[in-house]
Amino acid sequence: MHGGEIIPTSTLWLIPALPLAGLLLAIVFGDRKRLVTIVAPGVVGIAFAVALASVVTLLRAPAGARLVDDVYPWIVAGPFRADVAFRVDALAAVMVLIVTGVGFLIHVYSVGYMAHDESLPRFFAYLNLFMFAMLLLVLADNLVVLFVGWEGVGLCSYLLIGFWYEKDENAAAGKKAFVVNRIGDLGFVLGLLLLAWSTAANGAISLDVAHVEEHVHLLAPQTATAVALLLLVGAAGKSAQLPLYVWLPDAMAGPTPVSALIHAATMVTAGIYMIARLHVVFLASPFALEVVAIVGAATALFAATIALVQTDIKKVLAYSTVSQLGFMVLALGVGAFATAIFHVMTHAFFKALLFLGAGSVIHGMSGEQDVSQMGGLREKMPITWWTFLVGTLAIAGAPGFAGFFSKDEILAHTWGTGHYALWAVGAFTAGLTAFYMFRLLFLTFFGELRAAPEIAHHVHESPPVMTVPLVILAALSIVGGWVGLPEGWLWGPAFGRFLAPVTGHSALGEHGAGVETALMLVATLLAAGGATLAYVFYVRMPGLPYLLAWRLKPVYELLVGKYWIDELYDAVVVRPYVALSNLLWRIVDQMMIDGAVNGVATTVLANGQLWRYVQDGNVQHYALVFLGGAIALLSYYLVR
Amino acid sequence: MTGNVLLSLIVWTPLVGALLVLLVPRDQPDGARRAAFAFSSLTFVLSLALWAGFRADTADFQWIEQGAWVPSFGIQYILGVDGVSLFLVLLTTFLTPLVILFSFGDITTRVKEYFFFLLMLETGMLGAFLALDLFLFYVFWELMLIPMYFIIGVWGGARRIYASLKFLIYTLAASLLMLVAILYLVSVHAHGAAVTFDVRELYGTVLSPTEQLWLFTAFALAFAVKVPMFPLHTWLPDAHVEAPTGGSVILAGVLLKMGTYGFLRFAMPLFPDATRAATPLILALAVVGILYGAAVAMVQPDLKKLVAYSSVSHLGFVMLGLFAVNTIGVEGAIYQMLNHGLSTGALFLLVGVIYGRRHTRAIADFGGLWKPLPRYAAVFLVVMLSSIGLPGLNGFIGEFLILLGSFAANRAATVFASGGLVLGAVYMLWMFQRVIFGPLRHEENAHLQDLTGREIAVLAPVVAMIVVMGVYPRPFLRAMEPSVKALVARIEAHDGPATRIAARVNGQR
Amino acid sequence: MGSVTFFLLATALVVSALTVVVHPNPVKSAMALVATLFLLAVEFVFLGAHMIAALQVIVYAGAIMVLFLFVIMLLNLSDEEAEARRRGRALFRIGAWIGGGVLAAELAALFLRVPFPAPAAPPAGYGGAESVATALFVDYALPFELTSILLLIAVIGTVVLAQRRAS
Amino acid sequence: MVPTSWYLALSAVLFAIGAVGVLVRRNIIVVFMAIELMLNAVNLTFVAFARQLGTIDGQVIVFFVMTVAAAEAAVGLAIIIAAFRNRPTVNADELAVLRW
Repeated sequence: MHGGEIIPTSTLWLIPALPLAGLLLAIVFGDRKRLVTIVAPGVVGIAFAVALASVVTLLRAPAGARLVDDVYPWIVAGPFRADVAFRVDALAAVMVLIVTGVGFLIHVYSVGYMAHDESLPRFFAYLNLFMFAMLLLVLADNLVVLFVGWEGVGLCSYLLIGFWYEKDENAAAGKKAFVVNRIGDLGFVLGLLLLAWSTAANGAISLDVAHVEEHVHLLAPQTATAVALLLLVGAAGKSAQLPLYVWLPDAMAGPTPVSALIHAATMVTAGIYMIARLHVVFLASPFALEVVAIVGAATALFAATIALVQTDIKKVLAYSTVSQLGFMVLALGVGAFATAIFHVMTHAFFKALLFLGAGSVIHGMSGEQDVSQMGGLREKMPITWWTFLVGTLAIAGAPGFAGFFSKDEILAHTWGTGHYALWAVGAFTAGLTAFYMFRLLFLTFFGELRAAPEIAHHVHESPPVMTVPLVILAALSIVGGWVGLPEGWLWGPAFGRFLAPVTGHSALGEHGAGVETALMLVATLLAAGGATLAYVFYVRMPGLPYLLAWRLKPVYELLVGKYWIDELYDAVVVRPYVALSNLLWRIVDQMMIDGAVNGVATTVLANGQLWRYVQDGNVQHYALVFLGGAIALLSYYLVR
Repeated sequence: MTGNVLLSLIVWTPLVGALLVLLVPRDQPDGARRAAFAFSSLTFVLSLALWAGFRADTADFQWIEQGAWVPSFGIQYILGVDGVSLFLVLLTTFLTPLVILFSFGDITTRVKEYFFFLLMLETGMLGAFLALDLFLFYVFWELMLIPMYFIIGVWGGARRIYASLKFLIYTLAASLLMLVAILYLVSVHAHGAAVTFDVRELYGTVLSPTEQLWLFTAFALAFAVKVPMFPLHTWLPDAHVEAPTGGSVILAGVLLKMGTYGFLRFAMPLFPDATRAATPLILALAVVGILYGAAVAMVQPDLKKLVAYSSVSHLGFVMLGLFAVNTIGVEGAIYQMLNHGLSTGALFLLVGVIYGRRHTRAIADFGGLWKPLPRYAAVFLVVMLSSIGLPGLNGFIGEFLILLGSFAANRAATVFASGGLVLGAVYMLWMFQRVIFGPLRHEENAHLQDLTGREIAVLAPVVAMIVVMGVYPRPFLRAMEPSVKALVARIEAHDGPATRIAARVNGQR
Repeated sequence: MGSVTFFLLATALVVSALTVVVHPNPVKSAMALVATLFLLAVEFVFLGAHMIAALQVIVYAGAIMVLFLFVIMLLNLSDEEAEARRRGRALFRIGAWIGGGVLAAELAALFLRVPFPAPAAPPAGYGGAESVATALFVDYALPFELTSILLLIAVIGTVVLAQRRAS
Repeated sequence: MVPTSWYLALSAVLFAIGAVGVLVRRNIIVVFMAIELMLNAVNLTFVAFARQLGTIDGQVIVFFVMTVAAAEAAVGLAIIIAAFRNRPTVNADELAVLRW
């Protein structure tokens, strides 16, 4: 797993540096829109090229090798040392290609989507900053550097969610995202601290990935569990798992390309990546892995149920993202790290596609996001329709599409490691996924357009700068899964083999190919069932959903209210905290402490008032006191 | 030993400037402004020379100047710099010209007196950081109080008299205890030896545990008020709110560091046993300060009060790092002192900017400032992120090292303290949201002027340092490391936790 | 000087000093003070301080007391103690007199306890103009010069204080 | 020969009388005169000690005391005159403007 050949290189720093340069240019030339729209996607494109070149180098090297670029010593204090260093191994290679590739497409798309926004340069500045942070995260050879990217992407998320800051909800959503992420980061930091001290050896404390991998055996079992669970908290914050998922749906307040890039394809997968990167720690604690798996499965199911009834097109996709991230975490929990990354990749393709498609719809609908106002867009927006269909099929797990292979692999591993209950949850969730995605598809593109006439009149297909990325992503959503076929099919799980030097081979168990095929069949049937049900509900018999909602009113309201988790947090955490703060300020600070201080002052003052009568201004009275003093002194000399 | 006078030049140049400023005719305030700026800038240049000539490979004091002052009492004039004080000196000389430049537009009454006090304050602060004679230190320590008292009391806001008196009496009362302790310490040390206030010799004083505890308490009280540690912090919000912008910046940026510096230079190494005995209490107070400051900061309606309480929280982190008593924690603490000086100083400057435009500091009076003030908002954003410790900016390095260091010393304290990371983000972001984001709530704010050239000239160096210190902390950490190691070794007994950890780290496993 | 002479002189001194303090009329007080100063000059002579005795008469009794009298006349002050006495200061006065008595007794007791040896006969010319002048202009030259500054300041101060302000 | 301590005792008595005068008199000019009396009492001790020690230094000090007394009298009386212009009284009680 560790070891392997190290290929020193000095070009990796260019990959994050390029978007950073783009950011600086966007700041300097902020008033020249055209230049920014060329530079910002341009630098990301170049970064993609550099990343591709690095990956090619890696592919030529023997398996298990890694490129390392040690840029400069960053924090050196006593026995602790953290360098700004980058690495490209198989894991980072996959991530860096996803980030730069999908990122580039979304940059291009944004040029069209944001064309009419006066703050376009600011948008691209943020977007480039995000690319910088995300690349730092995936390329980091040191966990402290990884943390820089980790918080950096959180910052960009904050800024981009609140991009249209003039609306209070947006600013509040941004803050919520940052704060919830910070709670996760807190776990992450504590995990890192514990990890750092527990793997200290040979007079050195280090959070270099290689150092951690090498000394992970120093972890006592309980320590490993503690570290792993703390890291899981971090991952739950970033990757929107229970119970820290609440920020992601709100994050949809940002511009749609942001939702696609940050809140679907890249940033939210950082938690998955981090666990995969540190899988050796998790492997040291079977208990923690079990927890990971349960959290993942629970999140997948939980979010999918909420997605069933949402009417905002982006909210549906947001909950679907949470659900899909749950699948990935489930994969991590059953030890299928490569599979999780595989799903990260396919998900990046089809979810970016879906979000961009949704953005295209919103763009065409003059900003309308409510699916109850849409319908029948098939004819008016044909490219969007076809690509959206591809995305829906991919996420629903239609055979041959990208999502089919990755989701299948997750379920197979879950079954294969003996987690039958979790498998059932996963398979059921897959059915739900198909249902709500097709529901979305039907509501948006089938039937009659339900919008107001003036909006309906303006509905149009998006410009090529937006549709070309859609088409490319659609293509990837079809073929992207073919790199990881089940064992025995053609070239088999090439993707897993590529990652194996980093993540290790995950045991599929002894069930063999037959079982996997059977599982695949079950999941596909469930998905088909979900899709069919959606067809019945929303195309054939549109009255049925209302009837059902009326019949199952409590359940329906629970789902529409998103289980009232936000309200719960508000009542249990936010309000008590504000009340406590006020109490501390007004009672403890102002009354008790300052009261004591002022009380001392008042006592002194009162005392002074008393003595003031002695100080009556009559010099002769003072002189008498003086005389008394002299007499006292003399008496002392006399008596002595 | 006394071949150079650089330190004396650095310490006394501002005072010379202060006296010259007084000579400027009253009807030429611009002359006073320029003279003050020139002298503080000269001091900064001199201190850069100090850094350039600083040797990072030794823990000894450098550039030592030593001479008799009051020989009959063994009081000497000793100045010296090491890795601990070097950057605090630089912080002082860096911030003062900026504050003076900012005050060009801020102070319009009694201009030359203001700059006189400001420059005198600089001399006091530099002297306190550089003095190696306890008596000399005490003189400089008190010398700082007077100008600050006048700056708050004369150029302050509505409740300035209350605030300045509170500030003066709080600090004075506590530091008198320290004076008594100094005299006692010197008298104990003088048994069988010549009387001396030279701290380098006093480090070796043999004291009984009880004596140590009493003396440590006296020193710690004086410094804890300055830090300020919970529950001795209530002078700070009042002083900050009433002080003029420049006063707030210096107060937060440098004066508070006096407390933490005093702990590190005097209280801890002079009384190591007592330090270890008091560590649990101090850590507890530090953690309470972190969480309490953050919580109370959140509900402040006044921007300056919010920043003031955030200082309580941040300085709690510094104390946490100091009392970790290991190289990592202490280096982090020193680094955090510098960070806090920069970021909180900048926050006060930023509050001063909008206060100058709108004459209100109430958060409720703002909102949606991004639109009329984009440059202001951008600078504010960076400074705020630095304050909440965003990685890549300076605040992170300090906080991370502090947590890393204190994690080894006291896990429970670290875990609780790290909650401050979240709470810190909460109050800062909420404030930012209410001030900068959202719709323009008040018509008056629609036509505010964005940062002027002079304001940019003040803020740009601070922002630049915030970034540089976040990206490349190496020169700073390298220069302070030997001194920190020496101090830690002095404080730490042979069987203390840091040594245990070191043994484990160097262990064979 | 014999003890009898001393006691006579001393009695006269005490009586005249008391007169200074108790006489309600300031002019009479001043005259009593002049008498006291003269008597002190006599004591100085007995103690061999001829030069100082002369100065005492010329500077003190002559110059300074004239100044006092001059001011009293200038302000045309009359007897006002009677009026002041009415305002219940009796307790204070009693306290002050008792205090003064105790002070005198204690000081005298302290001094009388010391067994001074009989002083040696003074050298020739002791206390004469020459010996005082030598001491003053040689050993104490600097303090002497400093007194001139003191006097200068006093002169300036007096002029500034006493001048009529143009109002 | 009269012992030196007798002179000292006499000066003590004179000094105490002067002190009482400072305390009890309200006429500020008389207070001044009482102060002069105290100064002279001290002068007597100086001269007596000078005789006892057989040195001249004590007498020189007396000279200086006289100078100071002269200066003090001049300035003090000037102050009285200045104060009298503002408030026509020499009653020490009524000049009590130094209280806060």
